[in-house]
Amino acid sequence: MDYITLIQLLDSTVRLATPLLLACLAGLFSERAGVFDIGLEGKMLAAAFFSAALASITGSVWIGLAAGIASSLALSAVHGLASITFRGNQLISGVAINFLAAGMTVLIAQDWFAQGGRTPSLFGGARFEPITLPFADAMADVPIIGPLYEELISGHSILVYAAFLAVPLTWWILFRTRFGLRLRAVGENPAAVDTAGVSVVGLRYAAVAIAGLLCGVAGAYLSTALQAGFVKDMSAGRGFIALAALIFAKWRPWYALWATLLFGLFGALETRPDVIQSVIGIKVQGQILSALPYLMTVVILAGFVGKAIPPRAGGEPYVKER
Amino acid sequence: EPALIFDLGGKFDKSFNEAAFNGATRWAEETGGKFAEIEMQSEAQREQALRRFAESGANPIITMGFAMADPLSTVAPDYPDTKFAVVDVNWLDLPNVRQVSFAEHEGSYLVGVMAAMASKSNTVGFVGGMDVPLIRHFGCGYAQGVMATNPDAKVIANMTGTTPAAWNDPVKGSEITKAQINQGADVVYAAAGGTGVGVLQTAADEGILSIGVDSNQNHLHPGKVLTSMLKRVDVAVYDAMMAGEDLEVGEVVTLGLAEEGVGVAVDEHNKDLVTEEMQAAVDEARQKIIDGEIKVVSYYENDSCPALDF
Amino acid sequence: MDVMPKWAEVILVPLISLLLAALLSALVILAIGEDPIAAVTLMVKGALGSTYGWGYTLYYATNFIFTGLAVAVAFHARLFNIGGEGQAMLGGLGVALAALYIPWPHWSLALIGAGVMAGLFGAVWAAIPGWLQAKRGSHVVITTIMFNFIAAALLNYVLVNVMRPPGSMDPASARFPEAVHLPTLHELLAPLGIAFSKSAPTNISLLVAAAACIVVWLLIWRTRLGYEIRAYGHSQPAAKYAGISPVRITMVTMIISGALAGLMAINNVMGESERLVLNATEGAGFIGIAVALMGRSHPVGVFFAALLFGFLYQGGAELALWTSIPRELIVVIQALVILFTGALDNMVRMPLERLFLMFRRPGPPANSADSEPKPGPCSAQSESAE
Amino acid sequence: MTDTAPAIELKGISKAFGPVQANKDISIRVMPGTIHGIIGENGAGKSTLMSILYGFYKADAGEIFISGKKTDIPDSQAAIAAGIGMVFQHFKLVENFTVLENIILGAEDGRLLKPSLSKARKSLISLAEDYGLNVDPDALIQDIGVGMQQRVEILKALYRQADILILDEPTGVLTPAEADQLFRILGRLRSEGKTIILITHKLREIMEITDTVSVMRRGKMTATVKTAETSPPELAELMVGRKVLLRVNKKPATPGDVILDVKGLRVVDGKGVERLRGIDLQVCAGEVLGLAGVAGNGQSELLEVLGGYADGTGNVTLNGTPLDLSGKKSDGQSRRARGVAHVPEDRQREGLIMDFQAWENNVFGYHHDDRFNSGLLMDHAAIRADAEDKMARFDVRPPDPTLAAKNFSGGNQQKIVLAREIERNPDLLLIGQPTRGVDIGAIEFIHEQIIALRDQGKAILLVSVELEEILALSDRIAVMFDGQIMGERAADQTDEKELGLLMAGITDTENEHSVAEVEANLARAGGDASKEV
Ligand SMILES: Nc1ncnc2c1ncn2[C@@H]1O[C@H](COP(=O)(O)OP(=O)(O)OP(=O)(O)O)[C@@H](O)[C@H]1O
Ligand SMILES: Nc1ncnc2c1ncn2[C@@H]1O[C@H](COP(=O)(O)OP(=O)(O)OP(=O)(O)O)[C@@H](O)[C@H]1O
Ligand SMILES: [Mg+2]
Ligand SMILES: [Mg+2]
Repeated sequence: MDYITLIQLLDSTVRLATPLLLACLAGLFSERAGVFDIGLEGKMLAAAFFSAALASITGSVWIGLAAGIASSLALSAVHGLASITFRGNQLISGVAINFLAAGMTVLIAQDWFAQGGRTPSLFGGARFEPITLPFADAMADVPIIGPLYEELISGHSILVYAAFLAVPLTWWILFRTRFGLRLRAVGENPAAVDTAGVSVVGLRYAAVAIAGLLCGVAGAYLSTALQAGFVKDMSAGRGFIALAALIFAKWRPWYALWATLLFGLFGALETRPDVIQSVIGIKVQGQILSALPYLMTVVILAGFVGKAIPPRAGGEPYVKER
Repeated sequence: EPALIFDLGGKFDKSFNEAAFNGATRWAEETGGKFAEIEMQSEAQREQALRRFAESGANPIITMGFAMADPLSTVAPDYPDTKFAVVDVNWLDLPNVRQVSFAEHEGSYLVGVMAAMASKSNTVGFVGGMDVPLIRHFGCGYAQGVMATNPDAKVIANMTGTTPAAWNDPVKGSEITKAQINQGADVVYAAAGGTGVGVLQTAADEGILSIGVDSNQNHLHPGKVLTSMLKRVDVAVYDAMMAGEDLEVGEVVTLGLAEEGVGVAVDEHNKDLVTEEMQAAVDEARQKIIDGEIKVVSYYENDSCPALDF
Repeated sequence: MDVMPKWAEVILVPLISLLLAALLSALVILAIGEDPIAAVTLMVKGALGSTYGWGYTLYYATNFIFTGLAVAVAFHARLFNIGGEGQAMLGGLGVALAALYIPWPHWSLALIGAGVMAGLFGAVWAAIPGWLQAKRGSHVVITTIMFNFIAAALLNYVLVNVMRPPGSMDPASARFPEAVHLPTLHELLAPLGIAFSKSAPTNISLLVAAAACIVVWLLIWRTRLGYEIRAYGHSQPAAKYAGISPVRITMVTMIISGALAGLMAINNVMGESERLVLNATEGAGFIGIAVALMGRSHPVGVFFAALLFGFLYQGGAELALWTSIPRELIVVIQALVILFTGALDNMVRMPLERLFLMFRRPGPPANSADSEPKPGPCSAQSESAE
Repeated sequence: MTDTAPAIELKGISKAFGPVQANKDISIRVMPGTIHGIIGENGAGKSTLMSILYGFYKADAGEIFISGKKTDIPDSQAAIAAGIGMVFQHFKLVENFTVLENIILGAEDGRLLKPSLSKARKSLISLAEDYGLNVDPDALIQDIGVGMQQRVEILKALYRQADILILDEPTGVLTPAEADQLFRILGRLRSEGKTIILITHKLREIMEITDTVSVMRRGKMTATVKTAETSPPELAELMVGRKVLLRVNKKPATPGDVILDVKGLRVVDGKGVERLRGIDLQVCAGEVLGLAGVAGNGQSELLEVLGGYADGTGNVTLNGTPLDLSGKKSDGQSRRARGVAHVPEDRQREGLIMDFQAWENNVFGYHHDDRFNSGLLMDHAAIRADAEDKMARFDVRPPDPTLAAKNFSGGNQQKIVLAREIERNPDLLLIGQPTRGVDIGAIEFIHEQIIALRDQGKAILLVSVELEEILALSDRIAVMFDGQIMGERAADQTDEKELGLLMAGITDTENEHSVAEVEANLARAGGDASKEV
């Protein structure tokens, strides 16, 4: 495998990892605050639809993004209502949200656009275009770092950069701010937060809302940056992979980055059987190739990652009096 | 009143089922008639839908997809007075069923010829949806067309996945396309349902040519879609509905190039891409296939492809 | 401490929740310009109005009972088995191998043989994640998700490259021989003089599913193993104190869970399609999660939740047949049912409890000492399995 | 004092949890600068009342006056604003946070943590100096002992400048030395004019430090008296509603054969730290060996390895036959088969499945016994009958076997465990913290049962952090420090002072030792006691 292939592979990795990363960080906020969220998939899907739909109608991708985030937030509110206010089962609520998004997006798409659950294709300002970073063209010919900069670092949509910046930001919020301290505390021992005079409900809603925001961006990225429009079920299980990455990352922001990049790399490798063949020397059969990312995950999980301890109050509604 | 049963992809899959829907709609518009329809949600519904429509007196009942063969062979004998038509099936032996199949490999061969001629890099791509024999069948014809035109060409083939999600993952389709571009491909042929949307989009974005499938998809990215491999399911459905209760059953119809059941789409969106030379080569190949001078091998013949290794 | 009588908890709360879900669904139907009353009538008539409708409702329910039980058993040990889908796929493979390659003299023997194979294959597919969790600490949630994908790839490989009859377009196995045909409800009930629709796919697997409910109930609440599973699920330190081996419980529970999911294949593969097709499970493994959660991990609850989902599937099919309502509406209705009966049930329960309390207050002031007895074993915990 | 307004006045407080009336029309006045004790049986409503004052629960009815002013306390924030601080019975700390983080949680100075942390660090140092409350600000809560954790809770309240401090059963988890120090601090705070409410089950503490005391029973306030004008027997009677024996009545022991013989027992924990560093001890039939020590010095590990659920190395024999210390034959069930019964230190975590009903808990660990099974299935009728019988004999209240364990009060939960283990007629009973958090009435009963078992000729190994309890029940006393036995004394030839020094790792008990020296030693032992009960 030559250098440029490696760069291309990593470039693909970055694109594939971005929605996973955003969804994973979404899950991180929510679960760190003690609210499990298997509805990442549904929120991402809803956002993918609404951002494409509004971008298509208004011609502005930014309005689309806002709409995507709003729809994801609305589903977050449902999750919050069920799991925080009414202390319902967080897993069921997540399952319901996934179904709701899967059905609703197509239903509304059909009602609005009559294109069989799709949005029209997006053009021009209705899409996030790749950004060419300064000097990218000039640097392209510089050996080693030229291609690295031009191919891998430059040329992504703004949401990719936002997603990667979200990692240090998440870390900073969680570990360097008052809000982060409280948020982590509420996921570990809500009673401690409550008796310290801080609202458990408020914190958990805030966390769930941040999760909604990030899932909204993830969905918008799928349909308005990676793609130019919505296709039904286009999240294609990425919410679940993000969840797996979250556990893999032991609920930590930097680990989340590495975990999602790893998943992204597996996904990228799947599209390059020639690379795999050149590395291991034999042609990998098609179905094995499809299963490869998942097999690798299991192997790595079993081989190198110790026990992941979730936030202690995770999944449990905070009940003071029964 | 005729009835139409779509396959699991749903009637708006932008290809196979949608073509059927378009045919039926055309019939309805032209005749003012109405037709019953259902999109499959589960395997068990296949037989259910057949029976329910048969019992309700629908005639003919047109069904889409090879997966209907099995249910049809149990249901059709129970309703000898009802006429059925099934698309993509040709191996049943039932007196009240009309079986229509398409020579997709022949149509794919032709787009392969065009791809090979349009390619400057001598590398072309194929993106399949879920890894099933039908899709390999498409890819196999394509590869044969490419290799026959340019023996030095390389065909890169990828499948999107092994679950039904592979039909609706444009993001992955897009990524596969980019991977193929990185390997030098400058024409890609997508036979991947909703995933193909991502393939065509990325090809257009990256400035290479793409080839659509089933319906005419040239208009999706005018000037950037080289052509589409047409599979005239719409015509088959339209004809069946037109025939109505007079539908000729008990026969197996294979619609190939000769019958114009498959073909390549040339219209105002891609006419600038199709050179005269290309057109001539396509016409020649078509004629040779019709005449039997060129034999395009079907993947089904011995579950393997002479030009491509899956 | 129960505020409400048991009947209110078991019947009233779900009923009101269901009504709320129905109400919201009606609004959705209205919003897309259709008539909700007609739609509901169609669904009810289509799913429950004939033996034909029942036949399909029960067929789907049978699938969901198996996968629901699978998830429920694992929940009792606090294991969240999301892998029902993959385990059921593997079960299908087991059934197909048994049905195709062994010459069975009679369907009853074939049922036993195929059932064993289905259970075995499903069990193996669950045992690996179980083992990884017990021994390597790999989270069972991730590994079972991964195993779903791996199962799909494996099945794809087997059907496309190995089991597909040569020349067939369909990535499916050959049809099973006539000898392994399972009697349908029609054939079972005919000798009793009961006319049941001939064309519905419900078959003897329904009885197996019902029996599985009873067996699971016995297992969980009547056997030592079940006692240990529940103890482990409620408190791992306590289980350790009592000498209950975590490794053993994790493995055994996952094996039982996987076997139950695998068993689903005798219904859909052996009973209905009589051959193995790709995607034979159609998400029943995931519905099983909702069924188990809604059924509060109790076999009786699972049974009724499975029926409810069977009704939604069949009613939805009828809706799709006779109206132009998109099939996704059914998905939305399912979502609302899951949401209201499963996650928002407290929205109904809390005001109801207050209502019941109002009628109770005038009684003698109670202390913890004279509180109500807890309900029976049915009140097992189901929440939060992770 | 009549002219000043009471620091706290509650009027007509009522609170119901569902059908349970936890507080009924409670009124109470606490004057500023005093320590007010509250006693009452388990479940009497003490914690509930204080939680209402702290805004954790909302009262159904009633009013709260702080310094004479009517104050609404809808949440803890309001309580903190009103100058109230509370140390809960079950600490409200975030286990994987540092001490400092726990202290500033909810009382941060700005949006960013850094300034808050450095400010808190400074004031922590000065608070520590002022009150002798030394803690390592950077230690994780899960790594420090309960005593330390309690200091953190007190510091939390002081950091928030509380004038009113509520302590709910603060001494339940402390050693005598720690308790003494706590009381010194409370005295200091009182002298500074702060008001303190102290909930405890220990009458000695009430008598020692409080100015006034209130007694609660079944959700009602039954009496409030000046401490100086009452006596322990009177308080006990007010509490339980009958006369209580405050001493353990026992005959001298008549020890028989050696039942348990432990030689060179070592245990290494998951982190590779050696928790038991060569333990030698013997327990004979018909005697109680008391094991004293500060929590975290290896007693828990000793019980666990003897109970079969931790691995160890060494030579242990039971009735002369070796006991496996690791492997297949070393688990709870094989121990029980060998006649070892075990009342674990933490009944809620280990001894019971809180969501199981009492009858199910009644066979926990013995569920493989033939008499509880018929064939493949468990014999529920037999188990229930057995449970009813045990509950009647151990006076578990309410005697309802279908009630979930979590719905019994602490004392009654303990009786359920005790009944299960004692009624097995074991050769050896391992028993940890038998009366932690249990009220006087129940303590009396539990002590009687232990002595009765001894008198039947059984061997009993008792672990308790209550020196008083150790002294009252044991025939011989061994003291553990840092994974070793520091010394052994006959119960009637030693006293709290001598044992206290041994517990601090000081063997030459003849000489005088400075408080600082003892504290330093204790801190060392407590510091690496990451494992707490
Ligand atoms: N959060 C709660 N939800 C429901 N009921 C509760 C709750 N907390 C306490 N109770 C009930 O209120 C009663 C009073 O409990 P409380 O904890 O105040 O007693 P206590 O006097 O502190 O007992 P202890 O000595 O065991 O600490 C109990 O009998 C219990 O049934
Ligand atoms: N959230 C709750 N819901 C129901 N009952 C509760 C709750 N919290 C406490 N109780 C009950 O209140 C009573 C006393 O409560 P509390 O928690 O103060 O004591 P405990 O922890 O059970 O016992 P101990 O005081 O011995 O530690 C017990 O019956 C307990 O089961
Ligand atoms: Mg209390
Ligand atoms: Mg208590």
